[in-house]
Amino acid sequence: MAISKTVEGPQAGCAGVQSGMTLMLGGFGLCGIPECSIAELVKLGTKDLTCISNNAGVDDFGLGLLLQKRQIRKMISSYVGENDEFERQMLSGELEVDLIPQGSLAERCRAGGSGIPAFFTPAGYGTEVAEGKEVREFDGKPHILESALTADFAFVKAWKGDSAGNLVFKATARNFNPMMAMAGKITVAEVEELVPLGALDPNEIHLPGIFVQRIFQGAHYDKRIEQRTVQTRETA
Amino acid sequence: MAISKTVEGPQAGCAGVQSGMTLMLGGFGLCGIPECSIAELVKLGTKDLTCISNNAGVDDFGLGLLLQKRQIRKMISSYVGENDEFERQMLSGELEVDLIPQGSLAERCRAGGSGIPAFFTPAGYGTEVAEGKEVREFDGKPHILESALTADFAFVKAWKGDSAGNLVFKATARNFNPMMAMAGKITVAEVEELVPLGALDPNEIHLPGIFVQRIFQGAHYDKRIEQRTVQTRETA
Amino acid sequence: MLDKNGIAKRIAQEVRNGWYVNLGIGIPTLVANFIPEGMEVEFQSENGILGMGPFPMDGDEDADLINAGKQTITAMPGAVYFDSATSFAMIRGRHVQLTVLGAMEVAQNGDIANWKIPGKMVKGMGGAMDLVASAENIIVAMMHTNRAGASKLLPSCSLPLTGVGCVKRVVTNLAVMDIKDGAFHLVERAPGVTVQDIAAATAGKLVIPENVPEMNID
Amino acid sequence: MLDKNGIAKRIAQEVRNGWYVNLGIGIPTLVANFIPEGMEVEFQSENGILGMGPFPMDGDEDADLINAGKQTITAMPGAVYFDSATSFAMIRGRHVQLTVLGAMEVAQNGDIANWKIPGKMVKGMGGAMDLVASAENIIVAMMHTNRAGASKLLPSCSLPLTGVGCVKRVVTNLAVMDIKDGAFHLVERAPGVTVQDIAAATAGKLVIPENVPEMNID
Repeated sequence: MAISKTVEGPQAGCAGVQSGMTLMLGGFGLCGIPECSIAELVKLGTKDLTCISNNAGVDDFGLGLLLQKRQIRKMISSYVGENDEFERQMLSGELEVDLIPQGSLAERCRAGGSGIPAFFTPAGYGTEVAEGKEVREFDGKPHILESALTADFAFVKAWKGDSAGNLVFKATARNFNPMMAMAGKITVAEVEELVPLGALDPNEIHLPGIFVQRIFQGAHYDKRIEQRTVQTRETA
Repeated sequence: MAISKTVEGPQAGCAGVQSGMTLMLGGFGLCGIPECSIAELVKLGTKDLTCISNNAGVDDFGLGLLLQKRQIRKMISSYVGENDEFERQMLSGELEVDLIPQGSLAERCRAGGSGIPAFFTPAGYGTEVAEGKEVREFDGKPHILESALTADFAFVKAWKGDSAGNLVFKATARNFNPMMAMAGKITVAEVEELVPLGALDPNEIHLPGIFVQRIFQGAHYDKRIEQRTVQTRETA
Repeated sequence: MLDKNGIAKRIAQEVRNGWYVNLGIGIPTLVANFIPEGMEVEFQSENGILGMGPFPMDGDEDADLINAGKQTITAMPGAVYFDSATSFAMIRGRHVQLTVLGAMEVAQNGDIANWKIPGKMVKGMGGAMDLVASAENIIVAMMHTNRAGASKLLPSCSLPLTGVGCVKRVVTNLAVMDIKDGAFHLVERAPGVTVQDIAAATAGKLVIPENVPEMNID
Repeated sequence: MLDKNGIAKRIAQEVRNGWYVNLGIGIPTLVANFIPEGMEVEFQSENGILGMGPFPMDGDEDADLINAGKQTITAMPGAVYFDSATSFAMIRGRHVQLTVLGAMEVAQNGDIANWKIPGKMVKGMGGAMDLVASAENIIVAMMHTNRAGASKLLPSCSLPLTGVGCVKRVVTNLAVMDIKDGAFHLVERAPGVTVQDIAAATAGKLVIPENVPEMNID
C-alpha cells in the first residue's frame, strides 16, 4: 500500500525547520519556486539559514522575502542578480555568498541525493571556483573534484502530485526541483494540484515519491514573470 | 526547426559499425532490448566487439545471438546468467568478461554521457571490484573511484519516438536505455512507434532527442518473457 | 525449524510502516506476501519500479513490466517507473529503508558473500554490491547451513565478498541473530529449535543471552 | 562597423545544419533571428528546454516557460523539457555543438572573463563556466572595445577568469578573429572597417594575413 505523505498545508510542511539549518529551494529565477513554503518560512522567522538555490529571488518575491527579514546567513547560488537588498547585505558583510557554476550546483545536488560524495567536472578549472579543490587530468583535460550537497530540508514546487509524493512538473518550472528533492533529508513538495492516488500515469512521473517526505496543495500561486517578453500581435 | 534523425531501418541504423568497436545495448534481461539492431548486427557479422549491456541475453535471443556467432570478444555486464553458450565461451577463455555492480554500471554510463570522467561510490568497496581502484573516505565511509563509460555506438529501444529523436519508454523497459543513449558517440534508437513531430508532449519525454543520432521504427518485436509468473484466475 | 515461508514471515515483522523495501531473489521475494493489510510499505525493484504489486493474472502479463528477477509483475496504485541510474540513486542515496537478500556466507563482522564461487560459473553481482554498500538496514534471509550441512555463519567469509561489515541482522530457518561487536547475537529461536541446535550450526562467534525467546510468527 | 544585429547575423553564418546551439544573454540571443528558414537547428536553454521558439504572442506568455535569461518564450514542435542536471549533462557531455556568449575580456590564449569585476557587485557565473569548460565550439560575441574605449582583446585577462584556453572564435563589431597559437588571427573585417582600425583596437597579439576579406552579411 502506497506510503502517504500528505500534510495539511505549509505550516505542517515546514514543521521542524530551525534556525541555523541548511535549506534547498527549487526554482530558476521566479519560475517553479516553492512560493507557499517561502511565505511560511517568513512567518516562522527562523534565522541564520543557509539557503541553496540557483537564484536569490527579487526584492519583494521569492527568497528576497527571507532576505528582507534577514533570515538568511549564507546563500549558495549560481546567479544572484536582480535583488538590491541582497547586494546591500552582501556588501555590508551581513550575508555570506558562495557562488557555484550552475551545472556543478545541479550535479552536486543530484550527487547528494544519490550517495555519490564527489565527482570530477571540467567546469571552473583555472578559475576562483577551483581554489582549494583537487585537480586531475582525464584524457589530457584538467577537471576539478566537486563534492555532494545535501540539506536538512528541501522545498520544491511541482505542478501535480499524489499522496505518495510522486511529482509532475510543468515546462521549465522543473529546473532544480527534482535534484533538490533528492538531496533533502526532509523534502517538502508543494503542488498546484494534489491528485488522487493512481491518477498519475506511473510512466509519466518526473520525480518518484520516494524522494518526498511531505506534500501539500498550495492555496494560491502568484507565479510572477521576471522578464515578460512578447511579440505584439500586429507585428507578428 | 527540429533536427531530423530518422533513418530507413536497422540497416541504416547500424551503418558504420565495425569489428573491434565498443557497443552499448540497452535492456534488462530481455526487457527493452534493441531486438532489430541486434538482428542486424548478426547479419553484419562484425567481430571482436566489446558489448556493454547489463545482461547477455539467453542462448537463442538478445545478445545470445551475437555470442552464438562468436562476434563478441568482451562483455561488460552486471549479471550474465541464463546463457549456456556464454558460459562455454567464458570458461574456454574465448570470451573476456568484466563484471560491474549494476548501480555502478548505470552511473558510469550516465557519467560517460554527462562529461563526468569519474565519481566516488561505496559499491564494491572491500571486494574484487575495488582492486586497483582509488579508495577514499567520505564521512568516515570508504568509497571507490569509478570511471565513465562511453561507446562507439549505443543501441537503445523505446516505445515511442519522433524524428527529433525524443523517446518515451514503457514501464520497466526503460532501465538502462536512457543512460546508454547518453553515452553513445552514435546512438541508434529503435522504437515500436515512430510518431509525427509534435505528437509527443514535450513535458512527457523520457530522453531528449539531443542524445540520439538515428531513429527507426522496428518492423516487428518478439518481446520475449524470461520468467512468466502469473496467478491463475481460479486461485486468485 | 522454519521453512522458506516461515523465514519470510519472520522478516515481514521487521518491516515498519512508511518504509521502502528492496527484496532480493528467492526467500526475500516471499516477504511481500506477509506484509499486514493496510500497512504503508512500497517495494522497489532495482530494474526500475517502485510500488511493485503481485504477479499478474494469467493472460495479463506484460513483457515490459518485470522485476529484477525478470518475473512478470504488476504495479500498485501510486507506482512509478524510472531508469536504472535513478533506481540506484534511490539505493545508494539511502532512500530505501530496508534491503532483504540471500547469502552464501555471512561473517561475524557483518561481511557478506553471495555472488561468486571460485571455480564455478560466475553469473555476476547484479545490484547486490550497490545494495549492501548503501542500505541502512540489511537483513540476510538464508538457511543456517548449506546443503553439505556446513554453517553459513562464519568467523570470516571464505568466498569472495559482496560487501564488508554491512549485515545487521540474519534470519535463518533456525534463528534471528543480530551482528554487532564482531559476533552473532542470538535474538530468537525458531519454533522447536534449541539454543544448542543453533550453537551447533553456527561456526562464527555466537553470543547467547540468558533468555532467548521463541519466535512468534502466527 | 557592425551593430549588435550585425554581429548576430555574422555569427548565424557559423551555425551548421544539425547543430544544437546554446545562446547566452544579450547579443547571442539575437543569433536565433538570423538562422535561415528550413535549417535544422535547435536552441538549448540551460534552465531546461531544447527546441526553444520565439517570444510568445502578447497574452500567451506562461510563467512556467522561460529561457535562461528569465524571458518568456515558446516551444517549437519536437521540443522537450528537462531538469537542470540533465541540461548540464548535455552541455558537459558535449552534446551541444555550439555555445555563443558575451565577454568582458578575451585573451590571446583563449581565456575568457565574463562574470566578475572585483570591487563591483558580483552576480554570479550562472551556467557560463560549465558552458565554456565543455563546448567544442565557443564563439564570443562582443564589442571590440569597452565603453571607455579600451580593447577587450588582450594579451591576458585582467579580470577573474570564467574559463581557460577555451575560446576559438571572436566576432565583434569590427572583425572576425580566430584564436590559435597564442594569438588573435584576423579572418574578416566588418564592412567599412580597415585592418588598421582593427589593429588599433586590439591590445593582444594580432596576426594579419595578406588578404583580409570584408564580411558578407546580406
